[in-house]
Amino acid sequence: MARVFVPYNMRKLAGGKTEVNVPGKTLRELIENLEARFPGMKELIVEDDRLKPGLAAIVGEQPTRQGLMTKLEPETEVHFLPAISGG
Amino acid sequence: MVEKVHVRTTLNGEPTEFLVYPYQSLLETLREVIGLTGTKEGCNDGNCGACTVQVDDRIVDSCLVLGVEVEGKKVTTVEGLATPAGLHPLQQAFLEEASLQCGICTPGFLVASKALLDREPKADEHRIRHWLAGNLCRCTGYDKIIRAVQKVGATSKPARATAAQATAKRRPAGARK
Amino acid sequence: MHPFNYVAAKSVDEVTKVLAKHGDRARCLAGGTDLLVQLRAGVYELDAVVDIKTLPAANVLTLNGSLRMGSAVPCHRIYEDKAIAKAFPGIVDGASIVGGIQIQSRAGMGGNLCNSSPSADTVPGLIVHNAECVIAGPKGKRSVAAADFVTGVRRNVLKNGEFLLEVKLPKPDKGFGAAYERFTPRNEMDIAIAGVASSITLGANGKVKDAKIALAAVAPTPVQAKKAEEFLIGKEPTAANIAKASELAREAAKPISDMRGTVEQRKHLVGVLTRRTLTKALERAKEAK
Amino acid sequence: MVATRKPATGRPVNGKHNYKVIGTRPIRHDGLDKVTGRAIYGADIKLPGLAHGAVLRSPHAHAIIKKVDTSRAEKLAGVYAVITGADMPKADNREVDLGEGAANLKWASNNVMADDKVNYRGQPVAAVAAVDQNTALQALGLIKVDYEVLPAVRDVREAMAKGAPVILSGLVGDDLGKKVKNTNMARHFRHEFGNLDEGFKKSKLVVEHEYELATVHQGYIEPHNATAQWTADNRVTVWTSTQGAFAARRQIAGILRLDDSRVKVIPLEIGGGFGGKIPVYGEPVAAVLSRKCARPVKLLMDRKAVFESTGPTPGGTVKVKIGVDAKGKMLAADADIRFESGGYPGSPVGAGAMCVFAAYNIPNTRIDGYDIVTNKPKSAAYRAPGSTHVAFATEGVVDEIAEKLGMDKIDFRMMNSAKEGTRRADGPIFPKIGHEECLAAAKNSPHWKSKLVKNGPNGKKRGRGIASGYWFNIGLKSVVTISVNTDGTAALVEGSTDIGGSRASIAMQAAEVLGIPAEDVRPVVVDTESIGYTDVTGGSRTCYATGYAAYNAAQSVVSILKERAAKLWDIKSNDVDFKDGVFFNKSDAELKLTFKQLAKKLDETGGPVSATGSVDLSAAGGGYGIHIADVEVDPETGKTDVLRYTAIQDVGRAIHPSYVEGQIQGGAVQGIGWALNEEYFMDQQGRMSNSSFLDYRMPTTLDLPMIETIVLEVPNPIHPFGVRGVGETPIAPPVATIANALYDAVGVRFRQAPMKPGRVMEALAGKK
Repeated sequence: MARVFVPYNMRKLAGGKTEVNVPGKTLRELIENLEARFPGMKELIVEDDRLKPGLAAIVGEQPTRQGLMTKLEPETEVHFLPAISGG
Repeated sequence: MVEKVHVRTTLNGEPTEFLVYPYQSLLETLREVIGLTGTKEGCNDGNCGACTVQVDDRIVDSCLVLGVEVEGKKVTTVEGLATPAGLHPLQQAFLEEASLQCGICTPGFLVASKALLDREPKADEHRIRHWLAGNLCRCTGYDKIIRAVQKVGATSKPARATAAQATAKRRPAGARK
Repeated sequence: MHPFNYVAAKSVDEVTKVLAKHGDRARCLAGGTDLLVQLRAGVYELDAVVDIKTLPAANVLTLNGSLRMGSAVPCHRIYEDKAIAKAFPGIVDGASIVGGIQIQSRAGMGGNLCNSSPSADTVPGLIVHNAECVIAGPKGKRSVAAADFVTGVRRNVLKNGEFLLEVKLPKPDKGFGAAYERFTPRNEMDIAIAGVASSITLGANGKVKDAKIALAAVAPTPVQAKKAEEFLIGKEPTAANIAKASELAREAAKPISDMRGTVEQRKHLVGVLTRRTLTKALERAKEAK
Repeated sequence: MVATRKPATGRPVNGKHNYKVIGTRPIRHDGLDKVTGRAIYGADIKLPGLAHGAVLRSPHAHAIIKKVDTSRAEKLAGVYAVITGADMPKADNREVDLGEGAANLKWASNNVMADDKVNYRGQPVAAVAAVDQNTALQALGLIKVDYEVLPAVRDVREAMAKGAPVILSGLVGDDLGKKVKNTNMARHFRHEFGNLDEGFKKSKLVVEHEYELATVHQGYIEPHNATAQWTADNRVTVWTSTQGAFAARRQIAGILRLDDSRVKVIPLEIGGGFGGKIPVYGEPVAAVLSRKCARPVKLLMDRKAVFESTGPTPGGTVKVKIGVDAKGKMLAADADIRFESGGYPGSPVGAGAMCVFAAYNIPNTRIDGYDIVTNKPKSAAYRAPGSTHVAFATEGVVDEIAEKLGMDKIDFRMMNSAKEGTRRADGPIFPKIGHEECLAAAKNSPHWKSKLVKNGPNGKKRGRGIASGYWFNIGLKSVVTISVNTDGTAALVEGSTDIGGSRASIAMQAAEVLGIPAEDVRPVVVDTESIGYTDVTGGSRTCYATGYAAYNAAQSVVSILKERAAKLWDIKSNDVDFKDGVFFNKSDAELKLTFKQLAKKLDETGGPVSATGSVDLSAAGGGYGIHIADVEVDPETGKTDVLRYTAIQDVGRAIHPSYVEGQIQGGAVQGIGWALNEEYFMDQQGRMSNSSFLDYRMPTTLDLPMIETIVLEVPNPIHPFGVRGVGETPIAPPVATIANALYDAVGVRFRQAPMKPGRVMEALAGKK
C-alpha cells in the first residue's frame, strides 16, 4: 500500500480527498489502480506510457528517475508535482 | 569609397602592421584582423571594461578606440602580460585566489590591475575598487579579484622591474609617468 | 555603422577644410566615447571623422593663473595635474567622475561640451568658472561663453566648418571657490540624475560678491539658476541664505521623468546638491582668500 | 555501468573529514588559458569561409507581421543569404522534455524566429549572412517589414485585467485543471494542505502583504553567440557558449525537425550563464542561414539584444499571509504568486511555489501559482528561479511578525524552522536539511554579534537585516569516462560545460577516489559525440551529479586495477585492498603498489584501463542560506550603500572551498544588484528603455564591500562525499535581507524591488 497525495486539481475526481491509500508494487501498477478507483485520473498523469512532460513523481522524499518502473516500498508516499528546473 | 588604412603599431612589444577600415574599432581589429581573441567584447559601448587594453600608458575600452588611432602607439593586451620568464604576478595571483569563475572579464581586469600596480603598487582596497569600477564582473562579486590585486601589491617591491619591462628593450628611464 | 574616412589632422585649417567640405556628415574625434557609441547606434551617419588628438593646438594644457585646456585634452590629464587640481578643484570635481578610468583616459571637456548632452558632468563646472570657448572655423576664430555654448539636446553654437579648439578659464579672483556634485545610483560608471556646480566669490567684507549656480540633467541644456544667484549676491553666506538659494535653484529646474529619475526626485536633488556645492564652494572660497 | 552506486569508501563525516584532496584549493586546470587570453569562447571561433550574420528584431512589443520584403537586402554586395520565419522548418506544436523542464517546440521556434506574429520587442523577424559584420548590419537596414501594431500587455496586472488583448490565440489555459480559452493565463495551479481557515482563525496575529518585483536580467558579461554549419549530408555542427551542449542539441534538433543525432554541439568556453544560456537563440537561425548559403555562419548578439530578447527572470507579484499563535508558532500560511512568462508560457512559478514556505514548518498552507503571458522576452531561469521573489515576500512578513511579537529575529525563525521530517508546503517530506544549523551559525557569527552604530556621518541612517533563502538543487543525468595513463595520471572526459571551476571540483572527486593529486587528473569538456548524455550546467547540479559520475567511474577504475594487482601477485582480486592510493595484498602487507607503480604495469597486465560512470539522480540535497546585511541610507538622496555583508550557507561538502565561496559571493552580489538598482524600465509601448550596462545598473567594484562567507557542511546523505548543490541558493536571500536592513535603518517596509534611490526618497518624504 502506498500513500498517494492527490494534487489539488485532481481532488474533485477523487471525491475531494487529499490522500488515498492505493496498492501497487510499481508506479505503473499504482496509477492503474488509481484509474480503476477514480476514472479520468490516469489521463492527467500519464501520456504515451510515460509521465506527462512537465510532471514529476516524488516517491518517498525524492523525485523518481525510473518513471513508471519505480518500485514502491510499503507505506511509501507518492506525490505528483510540476517538474521544476534550475538556473 | 572607403579604403582600408595601413597602420603600423607596437603590439605586446612587437612591431605589428595591419590593414583596417577606418570605422573598425581597435577591439574588432585585435580580434578579427590581427586574430588575438584574448580581448573580449561585453557591450561594445564602453560600459563593461571587458575589452580593456593599454594604449601607451593608459587603459582604454578598445571598443571605443578606432583601429587606425594606434598608429605609432604601444598597445598591450592580455596576451602581452606573460613573458618567456613566466606569468605576470597578477595572472598567478588570479589563479591562486580563484579570482575568476567564467573568465570572460578576466583579461580586462588583468590589464587594468596591472596598469594600476605599475603606477601605485601600494594601492589600498578603496583605490583598487575605484580604479577597477570600469570593469564589470557578474560571477565573482569582485571580492577575490580585489584580494588578488591587494596580494600582488603587498608583495611587490616598490622599484621592481615588472616582467613586461624585463623583456621590452631597455626603455629610457622615466619613459612612463 | 556607415563607412567613413579618417583624417589625423595636423593643422587647424586641415580640420576646418574637412568639416566645411562634408557639413554635418563630418565631425571631430577626440576621446570618441560619445561619438563612436552614437555612430554605432545609428543616431547619425558620417562620411569623414577628423582626429584632433594629433592637432597640437587642441591639446594644450597650461596654467598661469588662468587655465587653457585644448578641446582634445582627456580628463585624466586635468585631475592628475597637481597644480590644476589645487587651482581649480571645482573643475576636477567633474573631470574625475566621467565614466570610469578607461573612459577618463580618452573623454575630455571638449567632447563633453560638443556632445551637448543635458547631463554632461563637466559643463556646469565650466559655466560657474566663467569659461570661454574658443571656436575655430573657416573664417578664423571666435569666442563664446561656456554658458551659451549648448543650445539644445545635442545641439550647440558650432556652425558649418567650425570646431571647438580650446576652453579658457579666467584666473579666479581672490575669495573664489567652486564645486560640482551629481547624484547617481551607482558610485561610478553612471550618468547624472541631477548635477549642480556652484561658485562663490567672497568680497573683502566677507559677503557674497558673485555667485553662479549651473544645473545639469534637469532641462534640455545646462541651465543657470539666475534667481538663486541674484538672491545670494550681497548677502552673508550663512547656512540659511544658502538654504534659501537652494530652494530658488529648485524652481529653475525644468526636469522630465525618464528611466533615470522622476520630476520630483530631480527637483528635490537640485535643492540638496545646490546646498552641498554652495557649502563646499564657500569652504574653498575661504581657503582662497 | 550501473546507474547509481552506494558509496563504498570515504563515508562523509559531519564537518571533520579525512579526505586528502577534497577541501583543498588546487589551481583549476583551465586557469592558465583563461588568464593568458588563450581560452576560446563562443565568439572567438574561426572557420574557413566563415560568414557573419546579423538578426533583424521587431521594434514593436506586440504586432502581426503582414509582409517581409528582403529583396533589396538580398541584392546588397557581400550578402550571402537572407531568411525569415518562412525559411524555418515547421516545428510541431508539442511539448518535449528538455531535461530542464518541458518546452513547446512551436513556441520555441517562434521565439528564435517569429513567423506571423511578434510577442515582444526584440523578437527576431529576419536574419542575414554576409561577408562581414558591417555588411550584414547594413543589409538589415534594407529589409522592409510591415507590421500591424497591437496594444502591448506590459505586466501581470495588465495581462489578467478584463478585456486585456490575448497574446497567444492558440493558448489553452489550465485553471486548476479546467481548460480556459482566450486568456493570457497559461496556468494556475494550487498546493493545499491542512485547514487554512482553521489555522488563521486560531492565529493571534496575522500579517499579509503584497510584494512586487521588476523584471531582472542575469547580466552575464558574454553576449550570446552561435556558429553553425549545415552540411550536404543533412547534418548540423554547432559551436556555441551554452550551459548544456545536450540540452542545446535537443532544442536545436527539435526546432530544425532533425533527429538529435544529426546535430553535433561543440561547447566552447562560456562567459557566464546563470540559467540564461540554457535556452537556444541564435543556433537554429545560424543553421538555417548556413543551409541557404552553404557556409558556416557566426551570429553574435549585441548587448541591447541580450537584454531585449533573451530570457530575463520574470517580474510579478507575490502576496503572503502568515498567522501565528501567541507564542509565535506559525499556524497557517497563504501565498499567491503571479509571474510574467513573457511572450510564451513557461515562467519559474512552479519553483517559486516550492520555495515560498520551504524554510518553515507550517501545518496549514495554501499556495496559488499563476504563469501569465505578457509582451516581454520569454522568461528563462535565473539562478534559483522564483526563489528570490518569494523570499522577498515571506522573509519580509516573517521579519514584521517577529518584531510585532517582540521576539528575536533568529529565535522566531528557529522556533518555526523546517527540519528533517517536516512536510513541505507542496507535499513531500524533507530529508536531512541544514536550515537550523545555518540559523545557529548566523546567531553566533561575528557580524550578527558586532555592534552597529545606527547614525552614520552627515545624517545618514544605518540598519541591519537578516533573511533566509532556499533552493532544492536538481540531480539528473551525467556521464564521465576516466582512462589511466601509464605515467600514473588519469584523463577525465566529461560533458558539463565549466562556468565556475567545475573542471577542478570534478577532477578532485575522481582524484580522491584514485588516491592521486588533483593535478594528475586532466579533465576535458567535450562535444555531444564524445561523451554520454549529460544535462545542463545549471540547477546547482554539476559538482553534485557530474562529480558523482566521476566518483562511479573512478570506483570502476579501482576495481579493474585491483584485478591487475591480483594478476601480478597471483591472488584473487578480492584479496587486494586499496586505500589512499595504495594497493595492498591483504594477506601479505609487504606486497603493495602505489597507483603510479601499478599504472606502469598496465601494458603487461592486460593493456589500457578505462571506465565510464553514469548517473541519473533524483535531486541534490536542498540548500539553505542565511544572509546578514548592514546598510547605510542617505535620507536626502535615498541612496543605499552596503557597509557589511555576510552569507552563511550549508553546502553539504565543500569540494573546492575557493569556488564554493565564489558561488556564494557571486550569488549574493547579483541579489544585492537586484535589491538596489536592477530593473527593466518599460515605456508605454512595452519597449525596454534601459537595455545597456549604463542604465541597467549592475553593481561595480565601488558599490560593494568584501562579501564574507560562512560555509557549513551538513553532509547530504545521497552523495558519496555529502555534496549538496551550492550555486543557486545564495541569490535567494539578498533582496529580502536588504529590505529588512532598510526597515531597520529608516523605519519603512519596502515591498517593491528594486529599492532604488528615487523609491527610498519618496517613501521617506511620505513618512515625514
